[in-house]
Amino acid sequence: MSKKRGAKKLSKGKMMHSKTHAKKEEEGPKEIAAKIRELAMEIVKDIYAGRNPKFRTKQRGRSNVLFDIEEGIIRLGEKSTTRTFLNIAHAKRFLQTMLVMSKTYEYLTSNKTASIREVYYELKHTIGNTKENTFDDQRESDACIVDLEHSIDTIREKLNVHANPKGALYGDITLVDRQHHNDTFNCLKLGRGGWSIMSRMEPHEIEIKKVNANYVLVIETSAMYERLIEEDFARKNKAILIGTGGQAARGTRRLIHRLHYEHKLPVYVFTDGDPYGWYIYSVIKQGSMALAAHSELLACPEAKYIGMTLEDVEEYGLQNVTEKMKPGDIKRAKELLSYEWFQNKPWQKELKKAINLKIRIEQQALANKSLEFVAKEYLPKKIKNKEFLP
Amino acid sequence: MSKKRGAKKLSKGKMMHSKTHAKKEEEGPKEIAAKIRELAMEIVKDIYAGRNPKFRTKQRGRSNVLFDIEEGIIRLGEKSTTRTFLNIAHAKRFLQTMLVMSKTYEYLTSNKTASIREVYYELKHTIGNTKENTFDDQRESDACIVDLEHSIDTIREKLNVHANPKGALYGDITLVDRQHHNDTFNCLKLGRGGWSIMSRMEPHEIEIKKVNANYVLVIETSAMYERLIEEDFARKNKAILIGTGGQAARGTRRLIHRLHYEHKLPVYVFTDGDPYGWYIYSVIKQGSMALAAHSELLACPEAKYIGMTLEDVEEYGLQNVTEKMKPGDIKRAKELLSYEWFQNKPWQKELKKAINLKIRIEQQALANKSLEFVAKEYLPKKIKNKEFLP
Amino acid sequence: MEEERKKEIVTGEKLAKEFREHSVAEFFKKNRQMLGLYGKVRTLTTIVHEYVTNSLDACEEAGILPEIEVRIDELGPEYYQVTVKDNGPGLTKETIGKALGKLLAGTKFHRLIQSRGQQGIGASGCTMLCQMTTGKAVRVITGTGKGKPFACEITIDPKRNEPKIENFRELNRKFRGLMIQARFKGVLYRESATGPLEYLRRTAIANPHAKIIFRSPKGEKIVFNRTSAYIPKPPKPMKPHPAGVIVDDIITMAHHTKAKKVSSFLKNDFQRIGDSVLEQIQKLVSFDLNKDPKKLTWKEAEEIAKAFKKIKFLAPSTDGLSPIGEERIRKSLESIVQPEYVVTLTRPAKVYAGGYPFQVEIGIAYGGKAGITSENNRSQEEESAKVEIMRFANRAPLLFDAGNCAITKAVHSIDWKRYGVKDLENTPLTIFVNFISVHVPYTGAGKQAIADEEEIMEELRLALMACARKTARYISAKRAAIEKKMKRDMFYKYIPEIAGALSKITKENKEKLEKKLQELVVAKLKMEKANEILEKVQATTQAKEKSSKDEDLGEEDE
Amino acid sequence: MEEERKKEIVTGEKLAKEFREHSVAEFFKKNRQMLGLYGKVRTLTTIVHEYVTNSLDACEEAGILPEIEVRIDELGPEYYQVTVKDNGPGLTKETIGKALGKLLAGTKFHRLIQSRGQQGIGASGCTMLCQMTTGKAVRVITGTGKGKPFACEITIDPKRNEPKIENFRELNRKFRGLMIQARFKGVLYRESATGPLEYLRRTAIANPHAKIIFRSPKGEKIVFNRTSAYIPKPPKPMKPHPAGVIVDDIITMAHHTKAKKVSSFLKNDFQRIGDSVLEQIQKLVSFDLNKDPKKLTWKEAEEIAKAFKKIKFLAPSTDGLSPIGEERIRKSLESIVQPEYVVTLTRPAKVYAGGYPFQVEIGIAYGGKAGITSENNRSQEEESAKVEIMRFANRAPLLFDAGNCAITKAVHSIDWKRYGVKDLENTPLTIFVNFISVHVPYTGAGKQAIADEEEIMEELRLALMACARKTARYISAKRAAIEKKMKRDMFYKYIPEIAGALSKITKENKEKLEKKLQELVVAKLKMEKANEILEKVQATTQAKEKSSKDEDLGEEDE
Repeated sequence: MSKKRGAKKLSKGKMMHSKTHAKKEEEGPKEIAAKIRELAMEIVKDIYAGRNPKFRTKQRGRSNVLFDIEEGIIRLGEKSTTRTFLNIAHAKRFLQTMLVMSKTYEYLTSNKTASIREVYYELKHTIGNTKENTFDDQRESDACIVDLEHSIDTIREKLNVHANPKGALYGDITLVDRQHHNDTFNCLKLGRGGWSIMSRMEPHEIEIKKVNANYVLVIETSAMYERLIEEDFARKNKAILIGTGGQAARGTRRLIHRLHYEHKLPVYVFTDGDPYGWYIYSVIKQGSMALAAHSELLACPEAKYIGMTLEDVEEYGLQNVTEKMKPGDIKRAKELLSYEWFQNKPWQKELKKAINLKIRIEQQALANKSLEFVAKEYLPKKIKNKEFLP
Repeated sequence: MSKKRGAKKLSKGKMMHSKTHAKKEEEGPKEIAAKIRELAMEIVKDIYAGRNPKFRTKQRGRSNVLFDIEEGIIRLGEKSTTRTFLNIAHAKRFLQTMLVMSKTYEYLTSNKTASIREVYYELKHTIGNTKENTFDDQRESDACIVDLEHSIDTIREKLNVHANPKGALYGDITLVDRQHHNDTFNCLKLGRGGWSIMSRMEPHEIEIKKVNANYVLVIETSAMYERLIEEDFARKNKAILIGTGGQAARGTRRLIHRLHYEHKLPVYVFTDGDPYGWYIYSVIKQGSMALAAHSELLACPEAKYIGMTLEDVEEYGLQNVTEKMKPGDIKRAKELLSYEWFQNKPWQKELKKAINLKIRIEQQALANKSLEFVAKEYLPKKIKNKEFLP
Repeated sequence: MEEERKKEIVTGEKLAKEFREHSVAEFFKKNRQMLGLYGKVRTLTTIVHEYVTNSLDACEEAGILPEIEVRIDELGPEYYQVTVKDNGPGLTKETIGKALGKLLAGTKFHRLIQSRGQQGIGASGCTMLCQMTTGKAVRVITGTGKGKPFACEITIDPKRNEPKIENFRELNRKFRGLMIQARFKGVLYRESATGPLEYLRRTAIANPHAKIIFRSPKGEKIVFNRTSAYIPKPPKPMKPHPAGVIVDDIITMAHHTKAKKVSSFLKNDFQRIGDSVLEQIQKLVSFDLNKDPKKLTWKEAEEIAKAFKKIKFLAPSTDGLSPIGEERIRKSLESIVQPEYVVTLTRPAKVYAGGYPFQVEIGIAYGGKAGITSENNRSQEEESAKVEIMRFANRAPLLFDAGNCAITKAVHSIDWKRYGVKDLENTPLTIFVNFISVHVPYTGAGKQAIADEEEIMEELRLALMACARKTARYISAKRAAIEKKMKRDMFYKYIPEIAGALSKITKENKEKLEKKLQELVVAKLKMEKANEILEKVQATTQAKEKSSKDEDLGEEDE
Repeated sequence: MEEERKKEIVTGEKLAKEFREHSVAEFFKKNRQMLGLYGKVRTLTTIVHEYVTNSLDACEEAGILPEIEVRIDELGPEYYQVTVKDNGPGLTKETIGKALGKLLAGTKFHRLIQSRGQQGIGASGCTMLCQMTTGKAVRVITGTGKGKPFACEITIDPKRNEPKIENFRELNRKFRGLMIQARFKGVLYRESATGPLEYLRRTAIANPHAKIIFRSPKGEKIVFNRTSAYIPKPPKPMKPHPAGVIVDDIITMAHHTKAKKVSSFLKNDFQRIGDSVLEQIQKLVSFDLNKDPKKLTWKEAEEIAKAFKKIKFLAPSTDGLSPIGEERIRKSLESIVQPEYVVTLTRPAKVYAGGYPFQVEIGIAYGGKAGITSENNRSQEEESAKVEIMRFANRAPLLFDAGNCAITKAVHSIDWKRYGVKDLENTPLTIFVNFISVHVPYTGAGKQAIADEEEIMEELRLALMACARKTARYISAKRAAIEKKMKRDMFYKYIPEIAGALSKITKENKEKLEKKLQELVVAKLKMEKANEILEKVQATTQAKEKSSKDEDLGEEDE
């Protein structure tokens, strides 16, 4: 997507972030159930009127993804697509979406939640007198869930459906699980393990009761997350630590988003200095193309990148603990170079440097200086001097 | 390895479990550091005496792994191997092991810990005036860590070295992190997320202060772990829930082991009904071949298998939510069939059934009955009636 | 290090005494592989080929509807007797020896004429093989229809390349035709894709006017009946076409012509040269065309050849070519291959490099028993039908050296996917290709592969593509019909599920919703009926492509 | 559907009139590809081949050290003149026509004798190609050393396969030898792996007694000097060996023998048959060996053939075979290929199916300029040297049809890894194989590939493996020497790190530890010196294998 084209699209399809954001955040199970019922009624009306029954959802190809320069997030455009029953290519998908609609309606009205894998298994069965299954692969039901999210303009967590949890939280933050005995706990008091982040982090479920911190530090690798706890980094620096364990799961992204917007905490992202790490950062900050529709609830456009950078390699003499980039890494880095949200001087410089030197640097490489170096010097110095990439 | 051969080997190489176990558990950083120094002194003596310097470690091939029928765990046999400096094939490895020895000695004497990746980065550098690195790949330093574990007969956690953390804990259990502000927390009070299990779960670090439960339920998938918390299973059944998120990490296995031995809690393992799930169970119960040397501290031979089984498929009519086994699955199942620790009637029956029907069944497939079925009927009934596989 | 040795100079004079000529028979006896007579299975097939093509050629020239009986008997391990009997014109006392007992003697070699055999070495080569491997003579009975038929035994004297006829006796019964019986050792009968049975099956397909009866060593009798009573025109000898003739040809012909002037030589001895062409030639050469052709120099002949290159001639006469014909190929394929659908094509004649006209005939048979597995003894699973490429040169099957052959190369050079054939190798197709020419450019004396001359390749490709287009239309129409039925079934099948789901949410009556949805499907399919089936299929395919394109981004975190 | 047509029955009598014999020259004129005369580059190489092999054969028979000049001039686009001059015995007036103007005439075809040429069609085929493509005659100058040399021009009358000699004139100078000059169109000179230069290079390697001078169309002069003054023994005609002779051969020989009894026929006309063998044969056959051989029946000959199969004969006489010799192959490869290491082997003679003795010679050149890239015009990067397989039949290079050839197949059938060659294709090896026999079993008249008869394959493999073993020893000794140096460097390199680590733990003095460790290394390597290098390398390899086997279980949870 070229810069020009994206900008042009935006002027048409733009939505006011603050307003829609607030409305979307507010919607609870009842509102969502009502929306599903409304959609089902329209389909029934089509059938009674002898029209080919249909529902609308959004196109999800690259051509319908745009970068909202003003808000700094990736959005799904307004291009929509219609799925009808009387179309050989759509009929099965139509059937499957009806089943998913009916099932999520049931969850919402009976206050149950399910993982997307459970949705698949709940709905899988043989159709009538045939040998055909309603679903043969979880990817099919996943796709229907996405259709439904777009049709009624919400996120799956609000359909009481969620993906697998991943990620851990540590720091002086008190959470209340409003759906679970009102459990109240402080995440600084959990030893060195920390709290295991849930797959759904919606406000009506998990309340962020109190935060005593200056910023949120998001860490790519679990080992670095542990290292920083080990060094008592959170206490000494009044930081909230979030370990993503690779690409951040939806629940973790939702938590970062909420910490930033509800508690005005700056978010610093600390990843390996390689295309995968930069991509993790970009997803946390701007959202992803695949979930472009939900960036408003998941992205955190004001997040900053703290490291690793290739400047670190020079500054701290880490040359002999860099790794060679594989051809695939270089290809990926070149792709990132052309992304709209990396169109700024510091990132262009960083990416080009990586492509020229063909090297990458991992977080753990800092151990080459000493184990405590990262906690005692590297991070504090960077945060103090505001040495960030945008 | 045939049953006969294993049994024969054992009579020679057997160690008393309880004694060595207790001794091993007791050893702290000081004892381990002393052992390393002892080993280094022997090598220095060799050098001064003009002998080819050497150290002994254990052979780790399949031929040196045996199943201890009496204790019900996999063990490493007594076959050892000697690594010397003046051998073209060993010299580099010898050098690397010296570096790892020196580094872990430093950790132990200065009370630091590190992940195995950090060890790699701490030690990686260019040798003298050459272009050769001390290590080119983390696998090289990992192998040296294993050599050292065997040379001084301990586990890496006691060398203050650990792998990545994985796994979550939920239930009425109070832990104290003795190395970290003596944080004390109860894992039933952490909302639906639970506590994120650490990579090192040694007694001198994490104390299990109090447990109020009837048994430990180990769960393969994170989604099922969440489902059971969602249904408040732990409270209603006085259970400790441990989600392994696939193959159990060393820290998680160490915790299961300790809950069983320190608090006499029965351990029930709940995995997908497929070769990968059965293998996860087998590693928790008997230990793994790769870590055969550490089974005494990691395995839990009295663990029982609760599900999924192919009997469940029949009993609950789950036929149309089974999946076909791939050729690789079938091959793996056939391998399991020949393992010594599956040489009992119920497991032979189960494995043969799977191989004949060529099907597998996932935990989430129980959602096909209803979402709460697993928590309200399936597990309570099985535990009440003691419907386990050995 | 070098040894010393007494040298005895052998003079040129001494060597002269050693010089000796040897016969072509000796040559081929030492080099039987050049005649295709190698490999145990291949040798037996080649023997059958030599005899059967001779019979077909003879019948054709004589205007007789051929009936040929081939019998193979197993006499011992790797020891067989081959008997071929035809109802052709027969041979006379004078010719029988040359036909079967002398190499490089025949009726065809010196003429530009379409025939299956060509070089006059096939049948005599079999005689040689017979005597080389068994010491036996070839036994013959023949009659021309006039006078008494006779029997005799023939061998070759390889040193002289001359026939030896023994046991000659006249017979007191009526017989017109030729029966040859010969024995061979070191050969093997197999019912494989390169065995005699497959050879005869293909011969029958390309010669629908021939009745062929085969008795296998197993005692089975297989009859390929004729599907046409039309006897192909006897091919006529042709004059060479000027396009592509080389200097040497012109010189050779000029020295043998009966014409007195170069101008009349050109007009009489070449095709497509009339007065206006002659005028053009005269303008392009430096000498007078009234010259005596016997005195034509190389340089002058070179000028003529150059002139030929510059002038645009009419396409060569096809008088010498005898195609099978589209309708007859169709009938033959329908009868013998039994496919679901057949398309055939006979292209107009073209010329390749040597000034030789040629013509290409194609038949594509699809479905039914087409492809390999139909007639052959392999497993009958529908799914495993494979493409079968049947190559013919002047109606004679080519079973070997497929990889080297222009026909195979042309078939594989075509982008079959464009014609609805996704995986050529595994499609129930029989592709029949008959290449006919007055001079087939074989790649070797084994006569099993056609050289991939540029003009031949182009012609083959054009013909194949024309047939493939028609086949593609049939295949997609068939697919469309199947899909229509599938569509209705599918829509109906899904209705209860959809009605159930909607009813759960909206509390509307499930049965009512089902009934309404069924009405919708019926209305939809009626409307479609009005449109062309083919269009629908294409639209569906496009819709599928589009919708799948829409969703090509996966979610990265699940 | 069938058209009706008036039938004109052509009778057998009528066909008889059409029967015509044609000459072998006409046959090959139409089928020049059978002589290898096709492909623009290949044709030119084949021409050089035909003339040069004739020259070498003639010199050898006459006991002359050959000096051969080959000159190729470019006369126009795809138009070249080839001139070959030798110092051989020359030809006489009587023989010159048959040698160059009549196919299937020659000194060699009828004898069992090792020679490069064989079938008497090569040089005459070139004459035919010359006149076909240019209309020109072949020009010749020759002298036998006695009397006056003469010049003439030769063409072939293809209809009669007879030479036409023109412009005959005697010359008033001294000349012994033969000079042939001929022109060809439609050919192309390339300095590729199949071009004339590479052909001559290989000829020089296999004929170390020959001096070969080549003048290329570019005007370059390349001289391959002789590395041996030893003139190979003139090959003698051989009697056939009984092993593998077929019935037909016995019958043919019996009818042409001068012997009066079968017993004396067997003793005189075959090798290795003496009185005791005759006695054994008599016991195995049902007739009296005193019989007149002219009256021998097929059945009786069959009995003799069967008897031959049962009797164990001495290996065939190698009198007719003239190997190059191990020492001469070595010198030749060293001079022309310039490798680092050469091993050569001449195996004893063996027999293959037809009772023909044959012999295999191998040379393996390793390193240096061996392999492709050394002499050829490719890039000189050391890393990219590729294996070069040089095939020869009776010392004549075989450049084409490598894939079909027994030599190539044998080379690729060997598990080179066992001989320390990890990737044969990319190793700087030149593999020289000379196959010599009184009758080379070519797969075609192009004479470019040797048939893979079982006995030949086995012999080739044995010879190759024997040479490969020696080469392997050289390669591993070389590797061992390199490794020894590497070892010392490596040990020294690691010492400071090890000393540092141990010092940190034990607080011992680092410098002292380093010094002690260095002493250890020196002592260790001194001890090793005493042992055989090769043993060490093997031990190391085993140790490596063992240690890696030890650790093949990964950890499953990291």
